[in-house]
Amino acid sequence: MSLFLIAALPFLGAVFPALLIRAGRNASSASAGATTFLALLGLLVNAPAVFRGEVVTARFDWLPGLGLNANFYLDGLGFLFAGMILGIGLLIILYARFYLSREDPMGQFYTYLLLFQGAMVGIVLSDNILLLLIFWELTSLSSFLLIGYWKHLPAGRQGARMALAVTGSGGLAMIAGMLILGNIVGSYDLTVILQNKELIQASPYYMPALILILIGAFTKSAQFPFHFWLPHAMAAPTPVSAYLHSATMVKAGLFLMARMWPVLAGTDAWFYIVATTGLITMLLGAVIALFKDDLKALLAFSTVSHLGLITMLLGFGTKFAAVVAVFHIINHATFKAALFMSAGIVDHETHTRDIKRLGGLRHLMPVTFIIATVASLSMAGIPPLNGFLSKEMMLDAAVHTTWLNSPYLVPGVVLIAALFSAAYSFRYIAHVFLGPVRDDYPAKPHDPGVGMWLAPAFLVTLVVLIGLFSSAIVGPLVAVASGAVIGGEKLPYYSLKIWHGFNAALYMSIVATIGAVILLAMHGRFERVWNALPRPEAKVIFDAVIGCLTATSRKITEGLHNRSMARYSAIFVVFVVSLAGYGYYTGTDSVPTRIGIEAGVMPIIGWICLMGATICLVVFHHNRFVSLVLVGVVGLIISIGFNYLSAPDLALTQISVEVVTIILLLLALNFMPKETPWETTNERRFRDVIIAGISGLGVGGLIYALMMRDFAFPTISEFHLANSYKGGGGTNVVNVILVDFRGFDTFGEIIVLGIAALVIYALTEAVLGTRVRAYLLNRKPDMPQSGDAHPLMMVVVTRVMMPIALMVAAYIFFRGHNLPGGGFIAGLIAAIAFIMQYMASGFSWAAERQKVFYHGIIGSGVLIAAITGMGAWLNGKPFLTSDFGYIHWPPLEEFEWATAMGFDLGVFLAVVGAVMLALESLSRFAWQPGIASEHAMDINPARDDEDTEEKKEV
Amino acid sequence: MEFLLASAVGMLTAAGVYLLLRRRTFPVIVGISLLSYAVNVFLFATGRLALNAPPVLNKYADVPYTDPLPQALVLTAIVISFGMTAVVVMIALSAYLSSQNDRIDMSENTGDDV
Amino acid sequence: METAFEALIAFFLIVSGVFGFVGSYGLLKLKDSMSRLHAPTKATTLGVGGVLLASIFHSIAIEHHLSLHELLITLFLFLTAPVTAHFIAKAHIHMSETPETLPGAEQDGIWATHDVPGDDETEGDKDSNA
Amino acid sequence: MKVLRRIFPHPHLTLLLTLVWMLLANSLSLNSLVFGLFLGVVIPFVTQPYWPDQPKLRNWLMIIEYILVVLYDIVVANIVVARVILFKRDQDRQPAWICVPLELRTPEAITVLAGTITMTPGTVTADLSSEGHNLLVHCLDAPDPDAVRDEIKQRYERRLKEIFE
Amino acid sequence: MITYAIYFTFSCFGAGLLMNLYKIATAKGVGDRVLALDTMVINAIALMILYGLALGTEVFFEAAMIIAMLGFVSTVAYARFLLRGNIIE
Amino acid sequence: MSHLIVAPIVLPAVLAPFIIMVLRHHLSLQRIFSVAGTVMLLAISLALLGMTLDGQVHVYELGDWPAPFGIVMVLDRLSALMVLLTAVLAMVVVLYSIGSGWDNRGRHFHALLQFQLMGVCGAFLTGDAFNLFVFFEVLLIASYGLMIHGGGPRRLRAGVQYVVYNLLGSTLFLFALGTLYAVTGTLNMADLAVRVGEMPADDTALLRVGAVLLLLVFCVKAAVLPLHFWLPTSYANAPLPVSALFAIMTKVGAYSILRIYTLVFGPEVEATAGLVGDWLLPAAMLTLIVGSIGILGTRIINRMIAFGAIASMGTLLISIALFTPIGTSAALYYTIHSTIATALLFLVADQVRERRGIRIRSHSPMPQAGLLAGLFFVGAIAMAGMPPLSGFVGKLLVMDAARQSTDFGVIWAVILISSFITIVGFARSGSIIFWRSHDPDFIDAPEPEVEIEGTEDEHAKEPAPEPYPGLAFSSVFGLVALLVLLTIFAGPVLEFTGETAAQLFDPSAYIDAVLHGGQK
Repeated sequence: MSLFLIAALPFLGAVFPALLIRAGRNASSASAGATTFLALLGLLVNAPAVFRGEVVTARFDWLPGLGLNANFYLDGLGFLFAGMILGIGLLIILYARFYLSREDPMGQFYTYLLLFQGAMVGIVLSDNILLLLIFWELTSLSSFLLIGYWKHLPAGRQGARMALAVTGSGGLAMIAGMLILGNIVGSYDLTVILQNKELIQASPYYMPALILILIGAFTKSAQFPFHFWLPHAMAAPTPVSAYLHSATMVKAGLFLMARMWPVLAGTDAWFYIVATTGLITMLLGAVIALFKDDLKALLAFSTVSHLGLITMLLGFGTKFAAVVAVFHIINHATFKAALFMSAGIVDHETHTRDIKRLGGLRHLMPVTFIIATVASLSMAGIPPLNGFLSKEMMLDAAVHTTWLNSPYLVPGVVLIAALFSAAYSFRYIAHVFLGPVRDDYPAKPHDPGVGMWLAPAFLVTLVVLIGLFSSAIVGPLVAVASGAVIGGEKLPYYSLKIWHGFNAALYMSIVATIGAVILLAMHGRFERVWNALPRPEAKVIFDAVIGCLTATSRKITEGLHNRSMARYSAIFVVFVVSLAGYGYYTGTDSVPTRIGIEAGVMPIIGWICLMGATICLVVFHHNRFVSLVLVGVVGLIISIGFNYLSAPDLALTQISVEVVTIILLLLALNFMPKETPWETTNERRFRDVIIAGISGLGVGGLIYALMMRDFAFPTISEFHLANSYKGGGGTNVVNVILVDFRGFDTFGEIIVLGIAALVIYALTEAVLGTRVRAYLLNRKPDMPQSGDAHPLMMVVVTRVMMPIALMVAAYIFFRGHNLPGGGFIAGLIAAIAFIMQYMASGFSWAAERQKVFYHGIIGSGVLIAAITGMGAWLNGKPFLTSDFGYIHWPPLEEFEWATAMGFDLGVFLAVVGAVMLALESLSRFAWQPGIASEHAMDINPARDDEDTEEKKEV
Repeated sequence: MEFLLASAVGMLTAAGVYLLLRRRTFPVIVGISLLSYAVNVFLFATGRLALNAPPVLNKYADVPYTDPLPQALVLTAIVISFGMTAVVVMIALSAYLSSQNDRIDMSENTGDDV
Repeated sequence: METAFEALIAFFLIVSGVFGFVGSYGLLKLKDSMSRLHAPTKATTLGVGGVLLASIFHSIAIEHHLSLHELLITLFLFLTAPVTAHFIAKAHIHMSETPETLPGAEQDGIWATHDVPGDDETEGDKDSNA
Repeated sequence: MKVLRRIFPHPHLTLLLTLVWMLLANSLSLNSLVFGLFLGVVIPFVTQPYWPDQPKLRNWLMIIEYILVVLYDIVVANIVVARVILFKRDQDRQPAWICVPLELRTPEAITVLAGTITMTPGTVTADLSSEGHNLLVHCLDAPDPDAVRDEIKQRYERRLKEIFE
Repeated sequence: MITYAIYFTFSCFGAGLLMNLYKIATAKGVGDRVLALDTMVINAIALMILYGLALGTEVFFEAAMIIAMLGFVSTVAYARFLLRGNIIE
Repeated sequence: MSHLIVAPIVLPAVLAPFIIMVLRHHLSLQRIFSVAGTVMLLAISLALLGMTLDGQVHVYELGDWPAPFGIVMVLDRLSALMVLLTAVLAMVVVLYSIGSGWDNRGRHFHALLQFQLMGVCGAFLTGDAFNLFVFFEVLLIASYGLMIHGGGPRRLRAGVQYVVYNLLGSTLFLFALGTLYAVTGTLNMADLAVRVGEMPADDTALLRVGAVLLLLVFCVKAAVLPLHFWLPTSYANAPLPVSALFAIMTKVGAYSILRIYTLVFGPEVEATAGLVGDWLLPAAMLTLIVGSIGILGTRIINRMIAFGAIASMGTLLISIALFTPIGTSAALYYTIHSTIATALLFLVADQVRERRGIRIRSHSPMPQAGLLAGLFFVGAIAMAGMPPLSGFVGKLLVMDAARQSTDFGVIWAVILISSFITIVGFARSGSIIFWRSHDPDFIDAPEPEVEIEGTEDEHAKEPAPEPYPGLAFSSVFGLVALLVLLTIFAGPVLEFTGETAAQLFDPSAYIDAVLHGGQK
């Protein structure tokens, strides 16, 4: 079966349990089991090739640009691990079916489990380190889900997060390491990397790569000082623990070290880092395990210890040690999985995992007792079980290792660790199963159904069989796997026999076993000492670190983003000004090339007015109304200035926009406080003045510098001047640019205006739909109001003004193409003509007479502009291509037509509609019942004459 | 003339920035309008200044014209900034009416720092 | 002829200048705000008007074509200036005057600006007069 | 007639607008006349709802006379007021409020009167009485307020009454 | 002759503008400020026509006309605000 | 010259007014037209993408005026890609808004959305600097409307900040354009490129100022530190589908940086040497760090995702700031990914908000918690750059591209450490939101009710109109599917982005097409 399929099967199969859970728990678990079984089958199909020493590969170019390809290969090591993962996975699936209770969402469980399984298989089959990284991180993620499976347990959640944080961050470090590695070799393919030992070890980046990769491996394999996550992951359901911590997740780190062994091992750095870490971990795990009362915690620390052991072996860097490591990996998987399952059974039956509350179970649960005992003894290294075999070999390897010229250190520590290891193994048997039967178990224990003990029983059988017939059963496997580890070189001499004769290892074993028995006998005393010892609690430290990280993050985040607009703006301004200054000073500046225009008296007067008004505006800004009056002054002077400086179109636009803006601001100000309180400190004001001053200087200096220099190149507007009449049919170049050369800008601009009106309308609707409406209805004006809301004079004058203003608008509109003016200004004038009606005669009176909806006007304006533009398509010309010509209707004189007029009409309509919709919406805030009048004028003497006449008639 | 215009632009900018740094929405809006005046004049001035040379083609005489393009750009910019001002005024008003608070900073209640 | 026109134009210009100046000066000099309101009307009428006339004559005499569109500005100013003045006066009355400081409005009793609806006293007046 | 009335709601206005157009166009061409007329018809038609019950103007000669009178008064009053502002000490000035009772009833007529009062320097129409039967006028310098009132009624109101009513 | 007259008128209206500005800056009431702004608008109109006259161009006419037509709208709006608070009701 | 090039702009520009005019009161018709319009946009953008596959640069001269005098639309691989991305995102958001009933909580949602699309597509297609400004404004003003859609005090106040900040940005844009025009006398990007290249060496100061100002404008849009302050508050307070749509807005900034600073002020232009790379890279790294810290340091889901968006912009900009073809290629891949991932998270967050409010705290279990948890998980791992989704691929690409940089160690460290913080942050919030609710001890722990971000939609507490929850979910699943596809087809996608990057770094074809070959 293709390696792709093997790697993909668990992922594909992960869908089924979740779906099939509706068909029942059996169907769900069966689908998971079937998937795993298929994958295992696929693996076994490849077994002959592997045992022949071949390497099965499958390649698929996924991301050749990056060198990330879906390349898989299967060699001995991969086969060993994949077999373990799938095989034990199958057992776990069986076990979990019976372990999980009715309340647990089993579909989810199997889905997660298969995801995890797939990720693990992926790791061990990857032939591309980037692909491996993907699977690596996937195991972190899926284990996060598995550990947190019991969402209601705080321990589960925290354990999951801790596992994710630790292993995930290790994975991140490994990314860097792998990238460096790939960079050294020039390929991310493992097969290539594995052949470049010299290149890698000679590279200056060897150390960083090594450390980063090892961080990944150590975190995953729970090596000191990253070991603390593992016991906390025990909050997961026992099948998860059994799977993750015997055969899979934690072995991933070991796998990686084994995988990279040919290129990374063999240096001093490797030895001292890896072996030492392993040694420490082994000892530490073993000691702590002895004093854990939680069954699973005991097993967890034992796992840590054994992982340390294997790490140490790999760290030795000798071929023999590597073989032992491989062998122990197999053995540990078998007995540890069985042990976890047995612990699960105990927990499941007695409802407790606390060793202090257990004891004497051998009578009540004989099957479990046998399973647990055999597995434990194997763990303790008692012959003839498989644990003994590998332990002996390990001791042998340790004896031949010198650490910093000291030949005794390693064996000594290993001996102590072995002693403790044996002790906790015995404790597992003695304190749980032996001893008197108690009557205070939380539940009534008995052996579970066969479904539950079948899996551990199978494993225990293996434990025994491997112990007895090691060479026959696992010999070839160890051989091919070790061969892969040591990189295809010749295997060292080793023998998988029980009896190696009396040698140092055996003596050490004996010492350890005897010592363990003594230790166990004095357990109570030691325990008291242990409990009295102050020791750093990893979880507390971790929580504190994460808590500190979170708190700091919060402080930074909230401190930085304190939602103070003033500060945001200040940062903005300062940053922009300083970077612009940087840009300026790092460039070279030429001398001014232009001579300025001499300023007459009038410009100076205008300047004084502008400056004065601006300063007043700042000084008086607390009185909002006055600041608006001053805005009016500023706008007026700017408009005159535009006119003075040869920009009549701008002057017209500026002044009409000004009027509308003022009306808008006044409308809004009506509902807002009329004063801005003095609330900033003097320092802050000073700071603001400085910032403002610098930015003003910067902008002023910039424009001065620009104006005093000529364009470096001829400007494109020369073309516009030359072609405005010829090509655009108009003499007002600004207008021709607006409606023709750059009509697309104008198209966007009217859309902006239209959207603005829509937004205002939508917002009005939204706000008036809330309690604001009630507030507004009951709102008392905050200033005294005069009588006579709609004075007669005003009404009459606006009535006369309106047609005239529309006439002017029409005039401005039609002349726009040739003289200053155009649709936009015309639109504003027309809008103001209507606004005058609203202001003079009242909202309701004017609105009543408004027959066309403003939405429609805006929409039609935009559409007319667009359709005019699209009309060009009929001619086969691009959007907005204009055309013009001359019509002669006798007796009239010739006059011009231009499609740009149509466009300008669109502009006109959009502007009228937008301005009116905006102002009308704003005015609606002021609506109150009773203010509407059927008359335009509040006072109209003509009216009461009519009334009296009517009365007379009556 | 150039100096007058440049200093006026600078003054408008400075005033605009100062008001922008106030803490209530209204002065900030006024500040933004001042800034948009400043930028409009700035943009206009990038075509260089010219007196009595409006870019309206004269059929009869060969007269100088000022650069029309910045004027067209400023027109667009004026319109756009008008639309923007209208929207911001409206949002500020609605915000004030909805929360009875016209502070532009939201730091008095960071929400989750309780 | 040309000179006569020029003299005429100059005359109008100077007249408008004087009145324009007086208008703004009055704004400063006059002490009570109601009186100040009178000043701009000068600038509006003879101030602007003079310039407009000058402009019209200028176009006739110097540029030799009839240009009357300046009249439009006059039209607009004559339409709008009273309204502006009216409103500013009303604002003044509203803020600085009370019914007592103004002469009585004969049979109507009260001036419109002070005729705030909802104010009982004025309502009463209104009813008695209706 | 009714149709005609509907199409030309305000014939005076049409005329005025055409004139405005001619002024705007600043040329006496056929084109501008035709176009002005066209707009002069269309715009009143569009704005009709905003100007209900338009007054009827009766006496064209009177209008011209009125305009001339007002223009003359403006010139004279300007000079008077300029002297007041420039040369009269502020404390010597005698500002006064006067109440002008109105015989006019049409809003348009009242507006024209009020406008005239304002545009002739020295007097400003400040307010209307609550029922619209009196005008409140402020005088810049009026040693004799009653004379001012009488002059207003004589010179302007009388003529306006003839024009409008 | 005309040139001098124009200069004279320029300076008159220019001085007028400055006085208006002074008034705006120093006035006590808001009403006076509005009034000063209105006067400023009128002076500006005069200045623009004058300028057009001085240069013999008609380009300034439209701006003056539009200011004459629309200037009052903003003044009325200011005054209405003082009177009623609400300018469209 | 194919009219198709301008279609992504004209289509929404016509559709939106039509909706306003005719369908103002018919929500269901609005929906139909909006969806139909988006489908058409999608089809158009696919066609456009097809047009670019041969590597040609297509130019559309609006108004038939030759560049640089008129405005041109330019279609190259980059713009086609971005338009397609926009269309896809729009499709999802439209469907989601309909499904979740969000479009019914205020007026004119669909019209504003179409306008927004118009602005975004226009910004991607235009070849004229000032036109770019106009489209920026179009998309911004539409975004203002969308951001405050539905109203509510806190949202409105956040809206004020958002608008004000962006108005500042727009003002800056005009300053920048003015400066550039004053120096070079042109606005067309290709023409600018030519002229900048020929700029005399002794007169660069003002040009440099213009270049910096322009860059800062784009940095505002791209939320680069310290110009990112508009983002967290506004994204956190906007309606969440709108926030999802906004995922493309930051990309507009990134796009513009990429476009202008490869075409006009490219890495080899001497006049502006050292202006961009010198500080953009550190700023991008800071952005990444602050973004990821924000993920961990906030207590509100919306805000957390907003910071996620900032962080992803940081990663993206790191890659852009390298200004190498490979970096750009990675950046483009990451752009696609980050847009989808951000949108996905926002939409999931909306579902969560609908059920339990927006605060990261324990709460009684909500309906469909498992499904949502799964979706959140997917989104979170995508955002955090965990495998197997495209985030990881993107991150690897960026890191791989950074190898050539001298500071690769720092870049890697920043990326990895912030990934770590992100993972911790998401794990924390996810476990609190989805898991702790199952803990009997923590259910509905009483907390003082304060006004917080996002909870503002008091109307949301009323029975929200939710006519088609299935539609909402399927659009979310659509995003997930997109992520998966992006991962699976990473090879072809990367090939395309690689070609795109190559095209960008060889601007001569672009300049040629715009200035000389447009008419053909």
